[in-house]
Amino acid sequence: MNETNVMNAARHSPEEFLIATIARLLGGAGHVAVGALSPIPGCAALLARELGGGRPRVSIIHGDANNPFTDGGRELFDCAGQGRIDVFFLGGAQIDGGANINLVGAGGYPRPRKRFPGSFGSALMYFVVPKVILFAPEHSRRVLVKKVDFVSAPGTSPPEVRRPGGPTALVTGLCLMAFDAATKRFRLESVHPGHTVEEVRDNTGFDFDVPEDVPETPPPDADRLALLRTKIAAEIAKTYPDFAARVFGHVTIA
Amino acid sequence: MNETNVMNAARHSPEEFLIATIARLLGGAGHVAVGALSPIPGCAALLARELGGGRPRVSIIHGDANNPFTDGGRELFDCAGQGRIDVFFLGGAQIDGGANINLVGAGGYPRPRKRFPGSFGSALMYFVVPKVILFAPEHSRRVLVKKVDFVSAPGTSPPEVRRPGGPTALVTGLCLMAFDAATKRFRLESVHPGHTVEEVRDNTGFDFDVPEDVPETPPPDADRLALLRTKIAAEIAKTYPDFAARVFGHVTIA
Amino acid sequence: MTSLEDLDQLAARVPDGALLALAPDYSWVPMAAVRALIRRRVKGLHLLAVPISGLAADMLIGAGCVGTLEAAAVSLGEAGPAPRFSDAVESGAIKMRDSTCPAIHTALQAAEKGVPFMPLGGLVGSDLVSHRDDWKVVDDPLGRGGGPIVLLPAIRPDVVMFHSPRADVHGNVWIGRRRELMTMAHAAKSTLVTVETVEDEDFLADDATAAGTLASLYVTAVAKAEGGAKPLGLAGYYERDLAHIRAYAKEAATAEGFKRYLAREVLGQPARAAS
Amino acid sequence: MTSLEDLDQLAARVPDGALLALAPDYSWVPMAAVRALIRRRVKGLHLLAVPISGLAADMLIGAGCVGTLEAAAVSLGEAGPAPRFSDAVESGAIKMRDSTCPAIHTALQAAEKGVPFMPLGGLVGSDLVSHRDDWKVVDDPLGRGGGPIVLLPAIRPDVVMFHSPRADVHGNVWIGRRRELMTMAHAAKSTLVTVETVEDEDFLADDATAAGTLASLYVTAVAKAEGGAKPLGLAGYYERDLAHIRAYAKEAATAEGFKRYLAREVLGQPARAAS
Repeated sequence: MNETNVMNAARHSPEEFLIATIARLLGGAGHVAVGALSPIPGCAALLARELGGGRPRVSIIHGDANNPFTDGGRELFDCAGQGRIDVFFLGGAQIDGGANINLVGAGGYPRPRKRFPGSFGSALMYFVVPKVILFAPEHSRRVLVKKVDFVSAPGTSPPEVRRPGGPTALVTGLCLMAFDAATKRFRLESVHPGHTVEEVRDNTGFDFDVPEDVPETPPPDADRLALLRTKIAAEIAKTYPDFAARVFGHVTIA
Repeated sequence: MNETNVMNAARHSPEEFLIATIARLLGGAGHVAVGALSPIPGCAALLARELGGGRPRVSIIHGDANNPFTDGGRELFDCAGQGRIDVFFLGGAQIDGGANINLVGAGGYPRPRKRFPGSFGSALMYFVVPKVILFAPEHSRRVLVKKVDFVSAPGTSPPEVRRPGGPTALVTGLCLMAFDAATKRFRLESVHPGHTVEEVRDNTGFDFDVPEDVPETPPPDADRLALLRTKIAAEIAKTYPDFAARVFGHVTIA
Repeated sequence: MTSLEDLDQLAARVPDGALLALAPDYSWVPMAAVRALIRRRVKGLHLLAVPISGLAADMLIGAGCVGTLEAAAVSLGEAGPAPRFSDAVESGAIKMRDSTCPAIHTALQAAEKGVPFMPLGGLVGSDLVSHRDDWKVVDDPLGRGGGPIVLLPAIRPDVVMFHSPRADVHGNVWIGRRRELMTMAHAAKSTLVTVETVEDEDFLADDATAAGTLASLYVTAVAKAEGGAKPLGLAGYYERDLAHIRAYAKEAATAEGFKRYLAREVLGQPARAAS
Repeated sequence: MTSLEDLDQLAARVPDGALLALAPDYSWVPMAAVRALIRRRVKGLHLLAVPISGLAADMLIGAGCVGTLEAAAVSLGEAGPAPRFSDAVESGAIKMRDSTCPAIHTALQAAEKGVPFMPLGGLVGSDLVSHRDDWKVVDDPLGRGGGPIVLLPAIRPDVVMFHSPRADVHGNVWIGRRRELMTMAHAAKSTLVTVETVEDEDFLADDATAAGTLASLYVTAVAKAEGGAKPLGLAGYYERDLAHIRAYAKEAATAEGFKRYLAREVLGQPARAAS
């Protein structure tokens, strides 16, 4: 890590860094949809829209702001099934090296040792959205496992299964990885400032490809940070007032 | 036909007679739905509701009055599929002795000699509404045929077909018939004042059962006629102003 | 993003041979756009009535714009049969794919969900089924002894067109209780809307208007066309002109009469609404 | 016809063992009615979250009202995991039928259309499918080489319950853009609604309100319950009380803590809303 990046890194919060990292993955997309409880992906999508002069279109299903859906809870999924959503975000209480995700529980099923909330819409969205970005802030062997205990949604499918979509990237607190559906493996794309390839390896339960040269994930520049703390903070506050207050110090005026 | 009935018959229009006849078939129903372009069944349903103190519930899909549907064009059919509609009305450019109905064309298919508008929703409604009343004001061998040229919807179905509904009655300008799905035959129930069993037989292209005693269809009494010409006329005028003006002389005040 | 353009630009977005879906005569039919389509001499349309049509289909058929018609019925309602439709089917001038109302709604819902088919009750034993090589009767695929059921392939229109009283400046369109328009737009590749007015508002900002709004996400282009549903009505805004429709029925009873109507009301008047 | 009654009468309409459907915490959840259900000690519910739930499911589970839970997820959102839910699944106290959001919507749409099943994309290869003996993977039944697809049997709830800001005197209920409530009501055998106010109007008389209205045709009974969604919010009317929900999450982390909450906020207060 060079001097400049250390200085840049000091000027932003971890959330701001992740937002900028995810936003960089959204260039060129036409329509980014953001599910419930996703303030960081939500900010990333709004930042990308701001930088793109209104493109991508951003739809946030939580709340009424930036929410175009007027046909009930099914519309997000119908919309994805129609092929109108280019990018979506999924988490995973467990994610394995084949990009299988588990949102259901650790240990046995149906009586897991530790129960998670459940699969939400993953078992459809993962199949039909062309670019699904996995987001796992906690980069640990607890989350990034060798093999998930329950497949909420598989990372890849056999050729006879209609699957226009799937995972393309994984963003964690340590690094950015790309997923290749052909090899069914992740590849390390960049490591966040202040962290190392070794650290990523030590904290990852699955095997992944590492190119000879692994760049550092660039930190957000001053312009982006300024945008985030003003326009984006005000916009996301309509959906996530608590998050906006905590991360940007943005107080919503009712 | 006796004197009283002749006198009664003189006091009402053919439309009023048919309305009263159909209304009599609706007693005990919970929900009567009326399709597009059905002013006579519509009046009958409204009359039955008035006489029943608000029951049956009446839903008219044409226009906004008495129209509870707020989920688009499919709702009538979904509602019927849910089993929420007890009575519906269908016509038939051709109806045969097995209660098969043809709304598509006379002569060959796909190039008929004479094309009719089309099957509308009959191919579902005839299967799922428990009591479908066939309404054919023109009682002639042109309409009531030996065998329909095209089956828009069959009168009966084999036992393996899920069919909670079907035809129960046929009201024409000459008579009222009941349909028995077990024997797959119509039975003459009553003949309208001024007409005879012979006349019905002469003008019917299919064979049907005739009981020894065929009563006369009772004409509407004075109370019902008064209701029709006041409350029902005003109510149906919201949906069919032209019909209300022509039949009841009811002028809509906008 | 939604494009705001003029009526002829809008009509130019409907290519020859397109699968074009139109709602029934009572459901905000874009008659001005239909006339613009006829003026631009669109050809070989696969016209889908959702699920029935009247004046709009009859005029497009009469003007030679339609190759295939899929509908549950075509009729001018109180004004009687649709003369150009009947004539075209009887003469074999168009290919008719007869359907039934719920089948068309269901096939569009399949496209709306992005699934290849949906099942529908009834139908079994109707001649509609035997004349449709795309519909398939299968024995209860759940294997629970539910008996035969018909599977309907999804219908994905190339273009949906309708007329609405109001759009907002963001391209959101008011549809009120005309929810079939929403299903159609969701199912379609593109949706073209003519409107009476474009308002400087955001219909999605208020729960009361959001409930009756089709979001711009689904709207390809909007064009202003005052009186754009005439001579049909725009429920809550203006009544249909039944005298005009009755006169049409009479005049269009012959091919020659229809040509006269077309010359007078459509081709001769590029910018004016018939009324 | 729609019946106007009090909260306890409404709760009495939910029999033990009923298949009860509730919408997500953000979608007008009838918390006052949920508390009334707990007070009347309803047992053995098959609770269906449409498609996820939070506080409502967690409280019903904690109070021992639920036999089976079908849901795509249960969570208290920003307030963290749903503690009574997690505990009940881990201990085997309830039978869990894991689903995914679009599968629950689709199964309700099947019931809404009165068809025995609907297909849904995705799903193939998810362990959700292998643990559901009612879902069936079939090879493209159209026979067009579309590959495997999952068929989901219709779900027909015995009872749907929700809270709305307003009903009219005819029993029509405002749902605004909460259209999932309409699908649920269409699919269900009975629909029970609590409301803030009953207005002397006819929501269906005006196109603007009709668009966001569930007709009384589908409404079994209405009860007035001011603040009936609290401590959850009623979008556009009042905000959820996040402090209350966070405090609940903390207290309900243990069975004993949950009992205290129940005694204080539910059983001890027959007529008052928690807030």
